[in-house]
Amino acid sequence: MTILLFGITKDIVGSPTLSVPTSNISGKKVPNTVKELKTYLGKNYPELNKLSSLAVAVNNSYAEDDTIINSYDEIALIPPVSGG
Amino acid sequence: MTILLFGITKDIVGSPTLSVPTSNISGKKVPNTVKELKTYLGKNYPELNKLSSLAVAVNNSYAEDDTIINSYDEIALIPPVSGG
Amino acid sequence: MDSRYIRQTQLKDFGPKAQEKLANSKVLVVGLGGLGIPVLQYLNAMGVGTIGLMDQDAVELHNLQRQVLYTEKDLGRMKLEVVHEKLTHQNSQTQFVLHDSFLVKSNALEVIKDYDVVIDATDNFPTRYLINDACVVLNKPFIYGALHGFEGHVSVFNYKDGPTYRCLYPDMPGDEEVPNCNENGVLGVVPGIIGTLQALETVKVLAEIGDVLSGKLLVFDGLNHQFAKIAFKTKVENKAIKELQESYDISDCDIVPTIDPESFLSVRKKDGQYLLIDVRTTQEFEENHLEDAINVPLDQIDSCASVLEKKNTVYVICQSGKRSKLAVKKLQAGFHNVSFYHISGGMNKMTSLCP
Amino acid sequence: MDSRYIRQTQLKDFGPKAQEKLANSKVLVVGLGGLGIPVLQYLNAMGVGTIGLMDQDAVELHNLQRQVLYTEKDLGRMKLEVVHEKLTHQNSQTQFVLHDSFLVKSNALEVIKDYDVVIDATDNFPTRYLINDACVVLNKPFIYGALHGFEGHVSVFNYKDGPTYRCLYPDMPGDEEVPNCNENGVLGVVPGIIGTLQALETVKVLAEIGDVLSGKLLVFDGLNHQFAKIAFKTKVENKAIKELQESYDISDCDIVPTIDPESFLSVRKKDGQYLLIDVRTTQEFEENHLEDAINVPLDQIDSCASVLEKKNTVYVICQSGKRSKLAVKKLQAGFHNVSFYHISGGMNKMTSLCP
Repeated sequence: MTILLFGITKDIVGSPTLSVPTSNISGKKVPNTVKELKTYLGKNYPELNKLSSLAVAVNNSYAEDDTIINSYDEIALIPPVSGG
Repeated sequence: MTILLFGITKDIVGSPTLSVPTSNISGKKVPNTVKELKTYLGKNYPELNKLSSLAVAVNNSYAEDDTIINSYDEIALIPPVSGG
Repeated sequence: MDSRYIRQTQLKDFGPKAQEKLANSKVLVVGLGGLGIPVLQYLNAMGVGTIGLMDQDAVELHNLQRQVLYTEKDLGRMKLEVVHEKLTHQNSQTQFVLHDSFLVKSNALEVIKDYDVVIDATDNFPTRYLINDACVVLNKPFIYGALHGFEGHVSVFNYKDGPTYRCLYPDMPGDEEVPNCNENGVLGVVPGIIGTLQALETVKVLAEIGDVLSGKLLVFDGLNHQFAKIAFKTKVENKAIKELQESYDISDCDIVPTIDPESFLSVRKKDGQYLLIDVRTTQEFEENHLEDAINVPLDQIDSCASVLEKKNTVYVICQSGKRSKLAVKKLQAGFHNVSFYHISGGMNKMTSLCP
Repeated sequence: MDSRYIRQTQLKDFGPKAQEKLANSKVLVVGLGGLGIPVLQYLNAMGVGTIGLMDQDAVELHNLQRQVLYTEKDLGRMKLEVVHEKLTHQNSQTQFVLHDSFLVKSNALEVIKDYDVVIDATDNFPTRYLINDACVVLNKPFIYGALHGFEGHVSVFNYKDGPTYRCLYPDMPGDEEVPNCNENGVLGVVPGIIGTLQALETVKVLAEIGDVLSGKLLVFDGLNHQFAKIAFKTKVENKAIKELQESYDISDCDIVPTIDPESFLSVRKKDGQYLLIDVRTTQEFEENHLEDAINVPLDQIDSCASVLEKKNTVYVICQSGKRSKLAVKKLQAGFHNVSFYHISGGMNKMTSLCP
């Protein structure tokens, strides 16, 4: 699963995209919902946990924490930006 | 098949999109290539025939006259525009 | 209809009717910076009848890289005055209303109520959330634009039954979560792209043409010319706001001793026993700073024990007053025998006092 | 590095290196109209070192609706002079090179050869094809932008091995196929959006950052905020151009009797026995016209037999000289006993003679 990163999330990860494993051969838990994805990402990039407001888009629609995600979904992290 | 129209083609047809039948129940020939589509459209909107340069995009790629088109393809007519 | 606008009145989907709607419209532009300038240049050119201008900053050298209405001669002048002068030359038919202040809780409803549409061209979260809430209370649409480096957002919020800014981002991010434009930087032309897209949506709302960008967030990434459009829905609780919040400043509830720049300047003359810490980045510090300031960037503030030795009074400054407040909170927690003050308005205010 | 550009030099993906590349770059902007203005405002703000300006038009009232650098005071002045003056005030560090002419076959190679990148900000097909061919001959990239009503195109052509304008549109459209901007109209803010996108691609090419919009045509529709990106390929034959074409004017091969505006004005004083037909649209005619002109829009020219009765000499005028040439060709075919002349340069030229 490839995740597009915008704003501060791109700066935190240091790249415009991020790959997340979608099969659990490794025995690790694979994220199945937006909430689980956030938790997964937060473990790898603790600074992401700081973001209290973070929009997650699944297939170009705003997703809630309980939205189910699949390996073929297009996912984007869109934090608020403040510049003007 | 829905065709997106841009520039002067939108003005000629008088609408931003145009529906083209994709089954031949009526007995009429259904366009299977870009060239046939152009001929089909030219019959219905003779002013389109005037356009010597007209880019046709199939699924967001520039298509040649012999490109095959299917009912599920995204097709757009993109004539040159000159304003500045 | 004026032949001045013939190139757009001759458009079938615009015509003299849309032009007349523009002429009868009242638009408020909050912020005369990177976004406000292109928004204003085009709305004024196209014939919007009444335009409200709101800002209290002066023109600084590092503004010129993206705020294209300002020239080198304008450095140090108030943006409000410069913009008013230039836009009047551009279109003498426009009525301008000048608001010589920032948008704050105490003036927001009073100012906004007279306008048809508000353009959010600000550079900070507190003002964006204030604009959102005031527009919801008053039932006005507002045209949102925001920037981050090579990226930008555009959307039309609170348009008819459409969603609001809080439907996308329910709560204001904390001070430390997301950097602002001054801290993060922005490529000069990106506000031009986002601002012109805001102006287009404004015209569509006012003239009632086309599909308004409501319920969709346009996310632009200039590095790879990517335009993502994210659909999102109205949440009823966010449309039900009936009054403004207690406060739109995250830190307001904390007690942070504050001194205004004028008072600091007079204290500074009398007393040599203070320490002045500038918590901006090294780059910002190199650009300009007060001569008696030492630079300890905010992210290194925890390690500044050495410089505090034997000082009773420490003043902290940054660009706008936001980071200095944060720094004082942190310092207070670590050094209980020292009096810390944050200088409100920061270098922005300071340079307008002594340019 | 100058602190003026700190907001972009502090960006990790830009930095002082990219700024220095901009400072050492030479850019030619062909056309100081709707597209050229935003391109120039931002390239000049961002610190492009050398900027070439090329245009020979004067500022007219109907330009102000979208060409936001011009004020009411500038009406009648040459665009080249006004732009040079204002951009110098904006950034005194920029070197400006003034080209007081239109881009034509005889000067194209000589002018373009000194620049790193050309911005196509013109409003007609002949110049677009000329820019394309000259850039291919000289191996220069060029940044294309074009408009139609609420729509616009952006692409970077001839960038490294990438495709050219002719890979998208092999041959120049005929005079009657596609209307130009003057005939068709354009919403004021759309050139702002397209021009700022052109400026962004220019910066990316010069500073060597991000993904350049090469091999892709961005098609923008402002009415429904749609951004389509169409991929297209290089055709080798279009990269193999080694010299310019014989002519870039579709009508050059036809013999159309032509009179220049100065000569027409002196003929007009002496001789009252002529007929003057203005073939622009009714709207354009209402905006301004010569007092002795009668209006027969080009699309009704076939039905104008009645007005031609007993006239020996007929002059035809339009805005730029393009439609009048077409009209004369048509009239010649129908009325063999009348002498027809098209007035070169049209009302554009005429109003600069007697403003």
